Amino acid sequence: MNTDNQTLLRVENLVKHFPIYRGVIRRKVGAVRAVDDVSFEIKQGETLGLVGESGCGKTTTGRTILRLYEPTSGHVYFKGQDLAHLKPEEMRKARKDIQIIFQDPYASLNPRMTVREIIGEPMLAFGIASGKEIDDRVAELLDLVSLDHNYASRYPHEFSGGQRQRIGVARALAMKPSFIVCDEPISALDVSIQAQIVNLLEDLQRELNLTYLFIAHDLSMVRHISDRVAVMYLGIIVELANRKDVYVNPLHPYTQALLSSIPVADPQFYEEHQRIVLEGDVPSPANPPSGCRFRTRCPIADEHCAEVQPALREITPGHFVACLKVTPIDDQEEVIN
Amino acid sequence: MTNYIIRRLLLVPVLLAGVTLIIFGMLQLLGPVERSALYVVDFPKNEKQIDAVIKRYGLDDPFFVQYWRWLVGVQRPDTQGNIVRDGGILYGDFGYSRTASQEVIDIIKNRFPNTLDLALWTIFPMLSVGIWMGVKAAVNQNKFFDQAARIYSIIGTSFPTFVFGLLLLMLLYANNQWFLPGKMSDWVSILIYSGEFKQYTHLLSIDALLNLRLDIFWDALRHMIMPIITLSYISWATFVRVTRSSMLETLRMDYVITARSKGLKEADVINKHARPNAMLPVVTMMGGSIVGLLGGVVITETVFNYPGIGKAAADAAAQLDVVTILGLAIFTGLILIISNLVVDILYAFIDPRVRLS
Amino acid sequence: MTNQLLNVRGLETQFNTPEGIVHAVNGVSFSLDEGETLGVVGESGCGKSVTMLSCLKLVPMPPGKIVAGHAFFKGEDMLTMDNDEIRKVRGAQISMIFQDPMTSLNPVMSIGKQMAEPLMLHLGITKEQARNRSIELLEMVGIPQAADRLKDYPHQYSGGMRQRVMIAMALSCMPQILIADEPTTALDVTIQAQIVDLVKRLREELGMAIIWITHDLGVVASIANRVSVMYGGFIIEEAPVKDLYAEPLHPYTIGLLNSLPKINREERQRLYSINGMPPMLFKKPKVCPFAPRCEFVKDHCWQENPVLESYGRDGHRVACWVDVTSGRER
Amino acid sequence: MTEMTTIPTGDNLLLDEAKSDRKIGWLEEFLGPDNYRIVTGLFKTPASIIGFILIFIFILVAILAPIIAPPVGNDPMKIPRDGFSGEPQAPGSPWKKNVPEIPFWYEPLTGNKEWVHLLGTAQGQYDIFYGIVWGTRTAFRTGVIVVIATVLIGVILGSTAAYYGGWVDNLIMRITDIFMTLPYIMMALIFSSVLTPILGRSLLPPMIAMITFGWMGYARIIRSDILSIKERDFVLAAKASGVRSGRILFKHVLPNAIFPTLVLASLGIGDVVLGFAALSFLGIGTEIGYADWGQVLSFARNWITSLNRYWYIVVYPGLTLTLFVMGWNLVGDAMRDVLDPRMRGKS
Repeated sequence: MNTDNQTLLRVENLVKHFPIYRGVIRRKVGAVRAVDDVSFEIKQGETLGLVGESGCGKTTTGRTILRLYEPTSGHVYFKGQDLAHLKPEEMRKARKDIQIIFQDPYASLNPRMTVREIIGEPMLAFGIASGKEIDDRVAELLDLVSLDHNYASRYPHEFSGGQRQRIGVARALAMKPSFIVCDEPISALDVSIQAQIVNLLEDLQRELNLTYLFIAHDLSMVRHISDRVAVMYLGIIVELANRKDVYVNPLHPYTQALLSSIPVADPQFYEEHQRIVLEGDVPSPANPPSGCRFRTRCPIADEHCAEVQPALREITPGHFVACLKVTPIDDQEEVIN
Repeated sequence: MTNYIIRRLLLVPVLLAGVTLIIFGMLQLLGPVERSALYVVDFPKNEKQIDAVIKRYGLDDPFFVQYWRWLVGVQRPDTQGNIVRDGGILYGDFGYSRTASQEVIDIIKNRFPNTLDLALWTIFPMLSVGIWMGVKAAVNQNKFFDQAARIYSIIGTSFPTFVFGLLLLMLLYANNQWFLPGKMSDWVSILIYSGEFKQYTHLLSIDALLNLRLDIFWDALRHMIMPIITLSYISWATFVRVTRSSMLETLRMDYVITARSKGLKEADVINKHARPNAMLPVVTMMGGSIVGLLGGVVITETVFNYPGIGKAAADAAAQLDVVTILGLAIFTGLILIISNLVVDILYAFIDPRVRLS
Repeated sequence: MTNQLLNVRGLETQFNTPEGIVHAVNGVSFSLDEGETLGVVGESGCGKSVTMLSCLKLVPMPPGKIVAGHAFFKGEDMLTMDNDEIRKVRGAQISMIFQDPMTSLNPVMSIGKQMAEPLMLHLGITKEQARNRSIELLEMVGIPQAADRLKDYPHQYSGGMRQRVMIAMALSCMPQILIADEPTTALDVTIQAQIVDLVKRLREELGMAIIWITHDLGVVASIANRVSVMYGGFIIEEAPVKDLYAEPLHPYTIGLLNSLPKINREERQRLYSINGMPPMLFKKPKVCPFAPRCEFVKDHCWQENPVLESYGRDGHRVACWVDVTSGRER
Repeated sequence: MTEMTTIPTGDNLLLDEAKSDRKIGWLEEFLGPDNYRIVTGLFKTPASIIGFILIFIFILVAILAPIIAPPVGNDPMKIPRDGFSGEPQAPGSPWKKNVPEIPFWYEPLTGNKEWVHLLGTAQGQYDIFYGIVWGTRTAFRTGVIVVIATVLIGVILGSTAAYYGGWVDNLIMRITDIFMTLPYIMMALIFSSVLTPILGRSLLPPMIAMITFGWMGYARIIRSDILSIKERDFVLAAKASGVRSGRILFKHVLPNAIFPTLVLASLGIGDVVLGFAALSFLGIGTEIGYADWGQVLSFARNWITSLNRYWYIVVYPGLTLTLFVMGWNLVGDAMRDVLDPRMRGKS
């Protein structure tokens, strides 16, 4: 899908900490380190999949990029602007081009507004259309997401989950953005509806030349839709590579275990494969382990892993891994010698 | 939990300061002559005396200066040259009640035990019966008991206490003198004045039991039963409603189904699993209902002519004796701050999520 | 039929809602043999959970109501049992675990107490014995320092650990059937894998039969011997697990399987998707409930609701008027 | 496993057909689906319908007061007196002095030409019937004004606290806590007795006092509603769409948060009237002889030993007050059921 190799979005050292207030006078005693120094870039027209378990910071990453949460530090360069440091009004204007689709189609639509108002609101906000124009554009958008445009005067509660998610997509498309954060857009939907939405997103990407950050915990769906995939664990990216590299040749032990845990709809598979089952739970992001954050569950960790926090390094071209045990081929030789 | 309790304790001075500020703010609406009752017994009669009082007690000083003086009082040498203190609510001097011709603190000392006597007999039936009815109504949702409880709770919350009290008086006193208004019969008060009757707690009903005088206990009860019913029915009504809705919500919870799936008896499912959880919101409401109770005594004691602090407040208010009534209010506020603290700490003990945090 | 544990016939359950009666289960029949694991698959609202809750009379009544049917457990109809009789079955012979381990444990009761309840009730043992047994059970499901953790409350456990507690509690009286109602849906994939492995291991050790309710065709493939697919309050297909995945016969099952992205497939391909939405069952369907979404739909499908009949290989039953291989009516 | 997931959701052809038949009326259009459900839910139970009927009757009485009980003298709010004797008179006893104009409905209905004290007189020969009829106006006047004022204060403070958060929130909520520590009736009593010498005996002191100590509940509700709405995804979605924060507040947050408060508040009139009557009963408020239910009831305080004879001083005004409060409570109870969060989303 990479028609253009230009970088559209570059995230540099993004950090988002949520302070924890405890004690008698509610002073700050620490922070949930939801996103802890994350860097990646997304090229024009591609889809970057962001996967990880709940609490790994993937949703926070998406929302911090959009400044729905104020970043603690770091930069988000989008078309040359650093979104993280824009003034509020500049940021508001920048939202024209960068949009989000939410996970819960029930919570993300204002129950007191009609479909027309919901989808038309961004146009009103930017004052680019009025009255009849908005109606026409809403109808056009509804057609685009395969909803009957006669539905425009209805309220969200009259729709099913899948239909509501289509309304959410239409709202995101209203200002013709070039970049959309898809924040677990299918995980609240039934299996038979998920495919409809994924197909819709793919069709739209092709027709409108969109760029996606696709956040999900469903690894097989991410594999299906993404060009490149980033795997997050406890607020950091542990592996980032082409879809194929991640799924066929995963290098980080966490990625390997995660892939191995995916349920496969094929009983034959389970007779032929032995799964890697990780022990224990994900530690609290308020108090992550020292050194490598994965070491407490890692099958190959040693003492060294507790001391050094591994950086995300390029192992083979385009394949980044944050693990002390995985070293680039050149370095490996040095280690052996 | 230590943190929680410390936080809760730290709130006490804040509440105290707030309550005293509100009340002192009201006091400031009065003229200096009325306010002088905070410090002196005698009513200043002429201009000269008024000016002297204003000067001595700084009744025209800035607000916070006066507030501080109100809290700690005024030190002055008396005729013998000893240093004495006038006023100062922190020292328990709430001022002088000119309508009752005694110190406000003495009114409290005399009357509060009577109110407490009433309140104790009200709170325990209120909690047990109200909660029992609410749980039973929820378990039998939409059946007869539930409908009856709901109708009761609507009528209960709609019936004004003073109308209810007057009706009780009409039926149980004016008609046949089964129960009596007031505090005690004359022969009991004579007995108390004679000193034959030992007052251990100053709560008449309890003292009667401690003296093993069932006749006096019965007399106390005859006087208290109508106010108790009047104070109770409205709190029952609210407790039934809150317990019922909390219980209904709890009965829909997954862990109730888990409990059933373990094969527990329905009674155990309700008593061991649903009810303890349903009690959490009820406990949070308890603090509020104690506030309501102490408000309720103002009316109830007035209706039944029962000499507690509620009646004292109502009498003072009717005669516009503001210093007295504000002194009583400070005291009531103090009681409520303490009882709310107790309820909050109790809550921490019931809910492990708070206790173990 | 000697080793048949559970035999459900013609079960129908309805819910009274403000909008009208919802026909959640519309005549479901299935059976479960000793030691067997039956997977029940379907989307939300297809009636899979209600079916199992109905068998144990755990559907909240009202608003729920079991209208018809039988649920024979070792020959005895549980639906006609009185409360005391069915209580002896629940927890002791058939036990359940639920989707959300946070809400299915009592938040104000310690884990130890909750564990001890069924033990003392069904096995009639003392508090001390129950405590020791609870420790054994918690160790069996892999909870470290089990003895110390008995006095803890559910909020002090992680999600995966809570589900382990639920499993330990469900298996405490050595039931013959464990009904697992979406037990891994609320969990992360790595934890899900742990739980599935745990249940598999316990199945080997204890030999109980399992009914595993889920919407995830992948999880079922990893654990079930036999699978029932539900739609609109009916079982529409039932087959041994390999047959179902290799040779699905109902258009809905085929659609579901095709709409999943294939993890092992190299090239990117457009996903198959089923049109429309699952039905809202305000009326009991008179015709095939899947007909409005079906690609293979024929006139007959709009006239009559097909019954579940054997077709193809042994034990493969399907409720469809159309032979999907030929595209013609049966 | 939650109960909701077991009930089918989604729609199919069958449902679609059902839906398209359903026209969205102007009321639903105007109120929005959630509020429309609340309003229609109110008219579904027999209890709330009885409540509405009671309220409606009282409104009629208040409007038609001059026809039901024609006033004597210049000030209709002054209860006409039949002499000055202390002893109350039983219902049906004839008017002797200052007989008012006889209303047109009286003779056809009773066949009686002589105007009597329909519900008797209280101490001082104040006519109870007149007091009850005109007292309805007092009840509505105080109830409406106090409710509007308390809601206004509560909403302003509560939404300020929720909107700004931080120390502003902390300050406002601590003040609310302090006000809630004190018993409402006692503080209203105190404050009105402080105000009475300043403002004179009228409706004003108790009303100001009740407003001062009555806003806390609304402030808390609106604050928590706003806080929960603020967290909802659709507010984030609006922000992400570039909607200005003012519009987010007024179009997304407030409309979804404020409606329950407003409805509950309008039903608070019953409680206000109850409190007001209690203050009157305790001798605070209007001058003696003002048409006000609590005032009429307070006459009974002097006759408790002979209430068996003078029952009508208690029963008639007491019943009136109770029915008035019950009307609002019946509707309020239905309201609470409809507003119950468990019912939300079950549209």
